[in-house]
Amino acid sequence: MNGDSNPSINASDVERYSRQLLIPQFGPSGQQKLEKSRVLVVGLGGLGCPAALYLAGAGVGTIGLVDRPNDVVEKSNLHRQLAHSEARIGTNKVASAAIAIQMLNSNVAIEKHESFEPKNAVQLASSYNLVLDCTDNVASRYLVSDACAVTKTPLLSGSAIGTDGQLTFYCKTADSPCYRCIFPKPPPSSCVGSCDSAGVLGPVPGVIGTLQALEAIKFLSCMNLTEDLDRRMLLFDGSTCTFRTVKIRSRVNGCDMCGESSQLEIPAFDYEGFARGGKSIDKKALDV
Amino acid sequence: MNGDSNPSINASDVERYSRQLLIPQFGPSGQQKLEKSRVLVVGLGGLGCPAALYLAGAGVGTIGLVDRPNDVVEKSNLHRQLAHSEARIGTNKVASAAIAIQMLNSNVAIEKHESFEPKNAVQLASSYNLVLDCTDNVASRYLVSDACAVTKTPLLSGSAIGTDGQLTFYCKTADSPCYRCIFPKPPPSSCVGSCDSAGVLGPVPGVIGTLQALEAIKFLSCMNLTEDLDRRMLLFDGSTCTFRTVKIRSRVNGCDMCGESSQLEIPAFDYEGFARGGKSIDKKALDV
Amino acid sequence: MTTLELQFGGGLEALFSHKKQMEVRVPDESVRTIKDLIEYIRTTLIRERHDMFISQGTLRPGILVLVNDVDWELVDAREYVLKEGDHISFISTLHGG
Amino acid sequence: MTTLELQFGGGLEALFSHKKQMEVRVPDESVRTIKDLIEYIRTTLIRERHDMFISQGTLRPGILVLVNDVDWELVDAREYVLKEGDHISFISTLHGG
Ligand SMILES: [Zn+2]
Ligand SMILES: [Zn+2]
Repeated sequence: MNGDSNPSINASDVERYSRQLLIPQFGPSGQQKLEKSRVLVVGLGGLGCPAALYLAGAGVGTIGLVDRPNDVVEKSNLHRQLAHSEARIGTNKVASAAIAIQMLNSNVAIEKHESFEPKNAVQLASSYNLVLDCTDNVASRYLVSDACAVTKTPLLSGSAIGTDGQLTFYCKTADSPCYRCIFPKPPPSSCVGSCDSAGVLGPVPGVIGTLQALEAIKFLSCMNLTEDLDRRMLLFDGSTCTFRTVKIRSRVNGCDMCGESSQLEIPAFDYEGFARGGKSIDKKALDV
Repeated sequence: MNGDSNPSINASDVERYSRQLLIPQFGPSGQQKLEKSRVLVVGLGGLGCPAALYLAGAGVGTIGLVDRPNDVVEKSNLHRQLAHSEARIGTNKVASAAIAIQMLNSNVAIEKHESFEPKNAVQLASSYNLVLDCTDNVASRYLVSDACAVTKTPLLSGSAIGTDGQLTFYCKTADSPCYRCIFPKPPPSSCVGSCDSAGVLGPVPGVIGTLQALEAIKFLSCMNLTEDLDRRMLLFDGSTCTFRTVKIRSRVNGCDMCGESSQLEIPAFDYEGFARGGKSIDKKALDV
Repeated sequence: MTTLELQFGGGLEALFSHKKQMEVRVPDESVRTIKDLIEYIRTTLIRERHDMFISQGTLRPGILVLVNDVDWELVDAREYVLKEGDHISFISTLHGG
Repeated sequence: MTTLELQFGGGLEALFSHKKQMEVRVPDESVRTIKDLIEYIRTTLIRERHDMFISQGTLRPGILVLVNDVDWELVDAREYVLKEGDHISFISTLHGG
């Protein structure tokens, strides 16, 4: 493909990946970089299903999968969580997604993790080149971002509800914000909707999850395109099928997590309590 | 769900569709309309795979599937055609997609068609409420549009190549253009790229196919949202993750297909020759 | 008077009869900065569920404010001085997936 | 001189060193309409593969032309009179899937 036949991509892989090898900015070197990459997908729901499948299709070398320890496939997931199936209702979501990935591309090494918690988040994030936040709740979003901020692991964060979606990079470079830079305090719990409580049209997380995979592929293969979602956030309004990209702030020096005088210790932090709005970091209290 | 419990949606379905039933503009009446709908997906490739799966997940009553008669799953499809699998390499694409749909939602009635050709296109299009153009070549795109124009069947037309995608409605209302209104003549064949010849990143058709499903669900469930892609075209640039929506013309009176004095007869028209640029409609010749 | 285009997203539009955008004309002596605009929206445009917009006298956490599609933190935040024709967006962050 | 923003998409950018947008200043006496602009692009900006842009003396089939994001057929098509600051887009239609 593309003129320079590359000895390290075998013939079977050349056939499998031929349609992306034809893209000039991708090519064999992009493929090799993808194959050496390790991506962690946190959450195998409406975002994580398409994200993980497209990453697998493209030939990302190692895909880590993690969800809540006891999160199993439910019937109400199937309208948007395409990696699962009726036959796998009741199966652990990580196990179900792993089966779907294997069926699509058996080249991919899958690492299944039991949980993503304050006590193991840092270690998990540190062993991947990129993390995809495909979670569905406030506590997890702070935890994923904190782990990526402290380990300097780039984080592609997607979210969706109803007919709306959002997507941005966090922690991509030393100047990139983390989630806490943008949202230092959690919203009051009365203002937080989830897909379970507020509903969602299936293709809405589908679009965002698929874009997460696209941005991941471009990033990992070093396509060196002019712009990406670092310090830019894509806003999707599915009700009118319109998108806009807005400019967001750089890393904030006073950030509780990635700021210069951060004292936040992830294993000791009460994420659930923080997300419920009960607790917020009180700098003065820490200083006493 | 949503206050008014509806006797015609059974309990199992309420659970399955609960997350979309929660959307106020969708609700039980939207679900019932979806379940009575018939959608034809033409092409089970990079666009058709996610489109068909999300339509199935949402509970569209009947999904028609059609591709080229001898189009079978190939290894080079798998990076973007997620309804297929390694085990189904060599299987007919319609059969493979039907299996994936059944695994996700066995409520869906699937109609498998052998081919979509000039001789059966009109009859096929006329028996569906909506057609999705998920094809991958110029001849098919004219044929799908012509069949929809003559039968006044709304057509959601998606396309993708490289890192670019496009999406619009054709033939939605009496004022909507058909494909020929916008593109009366085919491009010279030297200017036509296909995913097979020019390459494509998998999530690019993924995004467009998923948006086709979203627009289809909104249309079929009569969500009555303010704007849609009738006489508007969405342009997606995956290299920068940017989207824009542009305004396109209404139906053209002089259109060779949907115009007042159209004499085009679909079964007799040489689509392949037309697409190769060999032949274009010569009104004078017809008049003689 | 200053004419502004207000935009609401991520669910906040529920506070404004599901209008995602509206043009408003605000008195320029009393509504000079975004801080003033937030107070104006609270008192003039919102009829119920004020807690979805304001908490402890200021914008509630979890809302991204944009001035002509740029994060307000890049342009003086609540002290930004409104200009004729500005697009001011209030976008609630989403947590679902 | 008239300053225009030209935009190319759907693969046409390959004709312009893969630039998807460029600002050009064109002489307003000789480049008055889009028809003139097409000729100007052909002679001044394109170095090779002119057939991807022009066929039989006119824009080749399969290119959508937009004036400030509106189909040129809605604004006089090739007779549209260019105005300072106009965004003129040439988008090749895609057929893949
Ligand atoms: Zn930070
Ligand atoms: Zn027509």
